[in-house]
Amino acid sequence: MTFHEINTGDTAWVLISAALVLLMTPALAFFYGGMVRSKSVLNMMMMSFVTIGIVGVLWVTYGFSMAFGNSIGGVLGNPAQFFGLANVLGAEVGTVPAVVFVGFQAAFAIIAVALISGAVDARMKFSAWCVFVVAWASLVYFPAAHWVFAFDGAVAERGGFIANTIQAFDFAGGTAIHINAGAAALALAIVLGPRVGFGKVPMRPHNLTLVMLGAGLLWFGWFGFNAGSALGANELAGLAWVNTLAAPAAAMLAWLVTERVRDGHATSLGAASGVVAGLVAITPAAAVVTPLGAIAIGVLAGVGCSMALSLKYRFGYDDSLDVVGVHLVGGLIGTLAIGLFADASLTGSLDTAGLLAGGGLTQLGRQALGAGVVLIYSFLVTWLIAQALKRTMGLRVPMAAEAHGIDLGEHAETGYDLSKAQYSSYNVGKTLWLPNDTSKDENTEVSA
Amino acid sequence: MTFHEINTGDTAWVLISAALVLLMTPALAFFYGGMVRSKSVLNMMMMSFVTIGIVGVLWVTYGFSMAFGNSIGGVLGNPAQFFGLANVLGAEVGTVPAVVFVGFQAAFAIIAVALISGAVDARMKFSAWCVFVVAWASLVYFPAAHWVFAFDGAVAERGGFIANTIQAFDFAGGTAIHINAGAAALALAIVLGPRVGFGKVPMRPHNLTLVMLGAGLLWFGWFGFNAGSALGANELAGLAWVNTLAAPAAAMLAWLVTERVRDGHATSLGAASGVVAGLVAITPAAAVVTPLGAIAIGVLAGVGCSMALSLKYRFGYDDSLDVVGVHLVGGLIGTLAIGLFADASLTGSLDTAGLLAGGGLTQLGRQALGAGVVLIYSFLVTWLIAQALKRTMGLRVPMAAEAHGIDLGEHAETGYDLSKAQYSSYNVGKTLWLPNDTSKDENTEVSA
Amino acid sequence: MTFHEINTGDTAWVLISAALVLLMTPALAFFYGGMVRSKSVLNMMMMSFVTIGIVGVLWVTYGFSMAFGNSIGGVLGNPAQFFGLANVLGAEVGTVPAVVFVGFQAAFAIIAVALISGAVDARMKFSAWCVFVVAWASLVYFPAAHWVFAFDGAVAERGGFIANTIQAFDFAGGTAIHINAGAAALALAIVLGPRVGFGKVPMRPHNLTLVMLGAGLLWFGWFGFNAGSALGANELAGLAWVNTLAAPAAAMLAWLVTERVRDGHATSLGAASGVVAGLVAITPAAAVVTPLGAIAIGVLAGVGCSMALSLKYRFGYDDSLDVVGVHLVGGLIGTLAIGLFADASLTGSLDTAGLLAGGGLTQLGRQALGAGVVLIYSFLVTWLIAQALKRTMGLRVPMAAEAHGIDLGEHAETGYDLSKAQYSSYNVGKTLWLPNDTSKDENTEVSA
Amino acid sequence: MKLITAVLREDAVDDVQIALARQGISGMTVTEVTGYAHQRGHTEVYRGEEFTISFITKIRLDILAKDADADTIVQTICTAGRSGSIGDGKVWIQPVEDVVRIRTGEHGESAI
Amino acid sequence: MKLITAVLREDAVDDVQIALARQGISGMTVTEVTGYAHQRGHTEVYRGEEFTISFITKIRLDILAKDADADTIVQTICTAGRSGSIGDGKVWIQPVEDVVRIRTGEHGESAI
Amino acid sequence: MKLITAVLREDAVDDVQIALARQGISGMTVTEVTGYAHQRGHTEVYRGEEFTISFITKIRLDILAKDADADTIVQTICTAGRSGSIGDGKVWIQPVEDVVRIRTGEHGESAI
Ligand SMILES: Nc1ncnc2c1ncn2[C@@H]1O[C@H](COP(=O)(O)OP(=O)(O)O)[C@@H](O)[C@H]1O
Ligand SMILES: Nc1ncnc2c1ncn2[C@@H]1O[C@H](COP(=O)(O)OP(=O)(O)O)[C@@H](O)[C@H]1O
Ligand SMILES: Nc1ncnc2c1ncn2[C@@H]1O[C@H](COP(=O)(O)OP(=O)(O)O)[C@@H](O)[C@H]1O
Repeated sequence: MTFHEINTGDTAWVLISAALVLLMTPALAFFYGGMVRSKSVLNMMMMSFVTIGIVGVLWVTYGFSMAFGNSIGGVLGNPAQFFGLANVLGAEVGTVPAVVFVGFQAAFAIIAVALISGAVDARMKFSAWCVFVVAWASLVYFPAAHWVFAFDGAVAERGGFIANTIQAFDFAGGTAIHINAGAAALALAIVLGPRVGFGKVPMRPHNLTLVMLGAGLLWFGWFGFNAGSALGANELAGLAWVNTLAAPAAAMLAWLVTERVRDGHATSLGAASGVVAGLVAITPAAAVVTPLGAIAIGVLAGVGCSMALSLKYRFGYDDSLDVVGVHLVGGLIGTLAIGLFADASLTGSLDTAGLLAGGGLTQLGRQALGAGVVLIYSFLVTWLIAQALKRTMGLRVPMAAEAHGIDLGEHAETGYDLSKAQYSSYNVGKTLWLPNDTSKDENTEVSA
Repeated sequence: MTFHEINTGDTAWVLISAALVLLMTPALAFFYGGMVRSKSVLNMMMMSFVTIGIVGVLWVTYGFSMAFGNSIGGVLGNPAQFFGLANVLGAEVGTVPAVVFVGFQAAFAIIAVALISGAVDARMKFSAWCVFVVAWASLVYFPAAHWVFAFDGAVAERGGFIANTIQAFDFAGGTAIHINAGAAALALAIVLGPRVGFGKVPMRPHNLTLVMLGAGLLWFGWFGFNAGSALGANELAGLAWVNTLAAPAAAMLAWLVTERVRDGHATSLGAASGVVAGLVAITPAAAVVTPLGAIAIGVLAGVGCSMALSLKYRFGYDDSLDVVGVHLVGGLIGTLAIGLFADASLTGSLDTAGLLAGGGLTQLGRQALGAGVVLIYSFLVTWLIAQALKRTMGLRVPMAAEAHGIDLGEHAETGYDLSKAQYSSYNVGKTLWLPNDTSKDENTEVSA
Repeated sequence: MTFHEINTGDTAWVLISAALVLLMTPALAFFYGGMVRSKSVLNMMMMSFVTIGIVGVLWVTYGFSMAFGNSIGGVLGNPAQFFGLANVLGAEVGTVPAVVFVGFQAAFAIIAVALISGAVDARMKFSAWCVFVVAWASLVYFPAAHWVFAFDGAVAERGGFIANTIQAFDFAGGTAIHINAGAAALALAIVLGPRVGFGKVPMRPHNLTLVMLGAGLLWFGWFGFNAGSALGANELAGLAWVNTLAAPAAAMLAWLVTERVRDGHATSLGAASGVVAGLVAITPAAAVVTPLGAIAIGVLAGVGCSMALSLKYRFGYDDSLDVVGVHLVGGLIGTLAIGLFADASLTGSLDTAGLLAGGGLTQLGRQALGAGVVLIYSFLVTWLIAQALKRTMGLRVPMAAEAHGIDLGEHAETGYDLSKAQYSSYNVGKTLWLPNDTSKDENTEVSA
Repeated sequence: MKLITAVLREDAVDDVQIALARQGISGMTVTEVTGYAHQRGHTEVYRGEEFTISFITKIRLDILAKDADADTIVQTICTAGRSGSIGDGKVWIQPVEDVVRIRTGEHGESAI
Repeated sequence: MKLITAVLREDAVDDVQIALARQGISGMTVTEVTGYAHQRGHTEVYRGEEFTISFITKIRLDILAKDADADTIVQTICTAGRSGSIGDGKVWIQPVEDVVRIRTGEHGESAI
Repeated sequence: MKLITAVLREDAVDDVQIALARQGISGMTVTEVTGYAHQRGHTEVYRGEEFTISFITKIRLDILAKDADADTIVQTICTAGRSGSIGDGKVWIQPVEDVVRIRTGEHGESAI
């Protein structure tokens, strides 16, 4: 690591940004949870929560080291270098303590994995999801984060090949996180197969207030995601902040207009989805476009993603909550849009500027290459992981459990009990309700 | 702009404060959304969300420039100066980059407009609301923000007349935001007319947990609103922070005591409302009163606002969620209370101190003048905008849509589907349920 | 107070941390509120909210002074010294303005009291709770905070005896807050007696999405709680941040594994509970253990707390939401674990290191002594306060109100009204439904 | 004795209840139901997919009545519950063999 | 065969169900309803406005019974569901022409 | 006229409704209920405590029918609603004395 003076203002900003990014995973749980039917809300939220648990522990043990340890050929960080966060205390990344950077990046790793859960609503065994999280984080995310986020000399001497060799811009993770998770969601949804009744019975969101809550908290957290990626409290962070407001604002409006024209109504699910699409698209670009460029990217994302949603019905894969339509497509739009709109005064040279901002095709090519590598790698490796799990432990819950509700089947819980009259005939613990009459256990199946 | 050294600590604080203030608008969506009936919760939340979209885009294009561009006669900022945020990068406001200040103030503009939506529950056309937002932000908020927030020399050389000529104190926006939005809400509610059944059928809050969530997040965000307005991480911010705790705490208690005495019960809606009333009232005063002064202001707001609510029944206007009672009255209490409690050691001179804090009537007069100008301007211009919309595109949804629920009518959605049994007879897409029997489309109206 | 230079970065971090900690009390309201039956959700949330109101006001008047005023024999701060926050402006604590520290610690005082409410679900008079809050904050929390948090020379010259004489580590409040509140919850639950039907009728959580929301926001806020306790934006804060991720992550996994083994299912309530248990346990230790140590503490907390829950059924006290099982047990685990895992490089000397980290038994002894003193004091004084209230104003609502629902009985409200058909036969205000027929008021009890 | 069951529009309940109360009929049991017949349902749109929801929220009233009151009650419900457009619902009458008031154990018409 | 319908206090359901189960009657269908009659409703207050809510949550049981069992069932419900204060509710008996068990297609008393 | 009441599995409703619609029977009123009989309930676990929940979500259909249609309707429901495992539910038939269509005031079979 290079050694700078620690700056408390920069450190304060990265510390709070890390907390903001961590909040995004519970926020995702609400965003996703509200969109499913009430009988699978808990399972959907649990997939996000348990991802915080699993990836949180992995990151501290070997994940950070795999992503930011000294590069083995630009492909993988040395997992031993920072194992258990050894050698982290006392070091710096830029002007902030290295341990603060560890926390900030931990939150990125967590949300990247959690995003995938939107594709597997209501049918994936919880144990299979847990194993998938371990495998995917280790085999897909940690490497991809290394390629994109590990700049030579920032944490370790040598970093990953997309950042340093291809030199694609990915300010806060459009490629490493959104394209990556989106491609994985597609592969997993295909291997898993659709929900019983997909495309036939209605599966409408059970609680849109929860969706709006998720969207609101995601936006809030995303300021840490994007503006925090400046790794300091400076003008760059400020620009990223304003772009993180402007792009989703424009994307929301674009999505709503698309809906109004196409379906006749502007919906609240559309507003929430538009916000997320705009956030995804501005993520890679937040520091290299002007606010007007951010608005342009937002409009592209709002229109593009809202049109992409119908793909799943056309191709018949059940990407239940549109991880592909929003994160893969949105991530691609943002990553490629850099090649169009990147501003030379922000990127530092005309060579790296976008096509429509006076630059040439060079940067657009770099962007496409970076995105393509991650997309293909992620899709393939995820497909292999999913197949391996399917053939060993199995991926899906029994059909009856799916019909009755995965919350009950996998977690033995129900999301809501709003009945005013709590009549029951329950057993609490092992105490039966008819103690004097043990021959009549009303919970036993009796022949007719 | 004047040029200072950028301070990273101050910048970090304003960056996170900006995110906190932005969170307040989704928080408002929950606060308001929980208070309406379940059939209009989405529309209520959508009015807040779309305001983020619209004002977010306007601010980045011409809004910031209208508010903080060089003043045309103390009345309006030059809209060309910072159009599209030109000339912002590279400049500073105080010790923070100007672009950070742009983001911080963007969040203020957004919430100011969103506050008004509480007056129009369940009956305003969504398209009319969108047009209203554009008009009101441009004709009322941007000018008023200029008058109150644009100090000479802070962003541009010349600022607005309330800050610089009248010299009323408005630390974080009691006048520019709360009185302004409250007066507008009154005008809009009058032109719009009451909900069908107003004052006759019961319209009780459908989800008080959502209201409490909104109140909790609003309070959280308000620390950015008030303490962030110090534009630095310093003792002034600390004082504003503590006052932003003390005043709403006292207001909550005062409101609950009022309720207990008057109605016999202390309610959770009362607690939430008291918090917001206290927050509103301390907003203009947060940096010029001591914590004990803040408690006094809180008590005044808690008692005053809770008593003011019944006005709407007396006068018959349907300010559905009491924007007038809470924001206009609370804003007036806070703005005028400065004239009573402002502490000379904090304002800098005895001349500007409050009546009860050793000062004279001077400051009280300035406060009243500033508040009065904004109140009258806002009421009149809002009334004109509302009349113009009413006569052109129309303001209200059809009566049948209002009865059946505006969520369905305007957004084609329902907030909750908690039914355990998802029986349906739905059509998904265009596929009918009876493919073999196309003569019987069970969704067609059949003659008896 | 000692006088240092103010550092804006440190100040920014403590300012935002204070807001994060304040958010934890609403978050607690949701966490607790979702766990109770729908007929007591508002009362449960109100207990947290009103605690913000009451303790907020007390803190600003005499609470801060009792906790951080110059020590009277190591036992109590001088309540006059900072009464009404006199002498606070212009002073510093470390590198931050003293008034910022006041705000930060205010949020601690609030949540400590609010935690207790989990023990008294659905049966405690709201007025009795309010009086209890005043008494408990004044007689138990302010002294205990003095003992543990007031270091000699930090705010006043002389501080409390646990910090300075016993020299137990309690970084962010495992002893002062969690053991303290847990012991108080036990005493209060015993004096109050169990809910009607406790252990017999089912009392399942009515809204697990609310529980998850609470857990998510608690975790978010806890970064301020722990990392903010470094009182600066530095490496120590970074370490505490990472530990505040690692420990609850591990605790969640440990809790889920315990459940899966014992009950056959990993539940979402278990995930949420595990997170909180891990957060509680790492609180005292966040700055003195390595991330691997944090994982160990998390595992201990996850297993230990999930096993401790059944105690209440064995001993028959109705600690409704397991304040004892999670906060008392979790706080003890964390406080004692310091004596096992504290790292000499972090504590500064081998003498203060933990048993398993090369140190001796010394620190373990100090930890046990500090914890024991607070536990016993809190239990006894709480028991006396509760008895006093029981014998004077009474602690419990009437049995009928408890059966019908405490929300209605104490607050005249219901949490949810999700009925699509809002049929009513209500009276609004005093207007009856049958104006032409006043002899038939359908709300009057009529003889059969 | 008779059991009169009515399925009404959600917004007609208050009027029907008031009308019945004016006639001294103040006992009833109310259920939220959904109905399906000639009245068209509504359409919702989520992420571009349309859902046509055919079941419509209705309110069901069950009223135990003395034989002598039954016709008046039906008449009152029809008058107060009528909007004139499709979806107003049905009222039907069924025989009841006995009614008991749980509180007192009274049987027959005096239990109503 | 008979259909026995009972409208009960919400907190009486468990007792009634247990009492019936003791007599070997273990089939029933339960509906959450609200009722309105002599029992007074409650009052809620929101921002100073009072709402008097007259409808009271009740539980409705529908029990298909053999002719021979009907009286015992009514008796059992009355005994187990009685609190003695206003609002205990009603039980009523109606004739049923036929019952079919869907699973097997059995008709009549054997289908119960 | 008859009232046909069916208590069905939640997931059988769509099939039953389609089957009835095919026969031209398109009026019904639907209620969410819970049932309790031979079918076993399920178990939930909260913080280590098990709750056995015996009541099972069912859907109740009430269909007014002309005398001539009653048997066919019962038959159709039984066929479309049968899964063959415990818990499929019951159908029963009761007499109805009169039906009125609120909108028009029509009486008798023409009101159905
Ligand atoms: N045959 C039937 N059996 C039971 N309920 C019915 C029947 N027909 C209609 N209903 C109920 O009456 C309601 C209104 O019926 P509909 O035919 O839509 O209007 P109208 O009664 O005005 O002709 C339906 O939603 C349904 O609840
Ligand atoms: N005439 C009626 N028809 C149908 N249900 C009734 C009738 N009268 C009472 N009920 C039901 O019985 C419940 C209790 O009745 P109420 O008169 O309050 O008490 P009680 O039966 O003890 O006299 C009511 O809430 C209602 O659900
Ligand atoms: N005697 C009864 N009276 C009313 N409803 C009944 C009766 N017996 C069963 N039911 C209803 O039928 C449903 C299915 O009954 P069950 O005995 O579990 O299965 P099956 O009908 O297949 O034997 C129950 O959940 C209940 O709603």
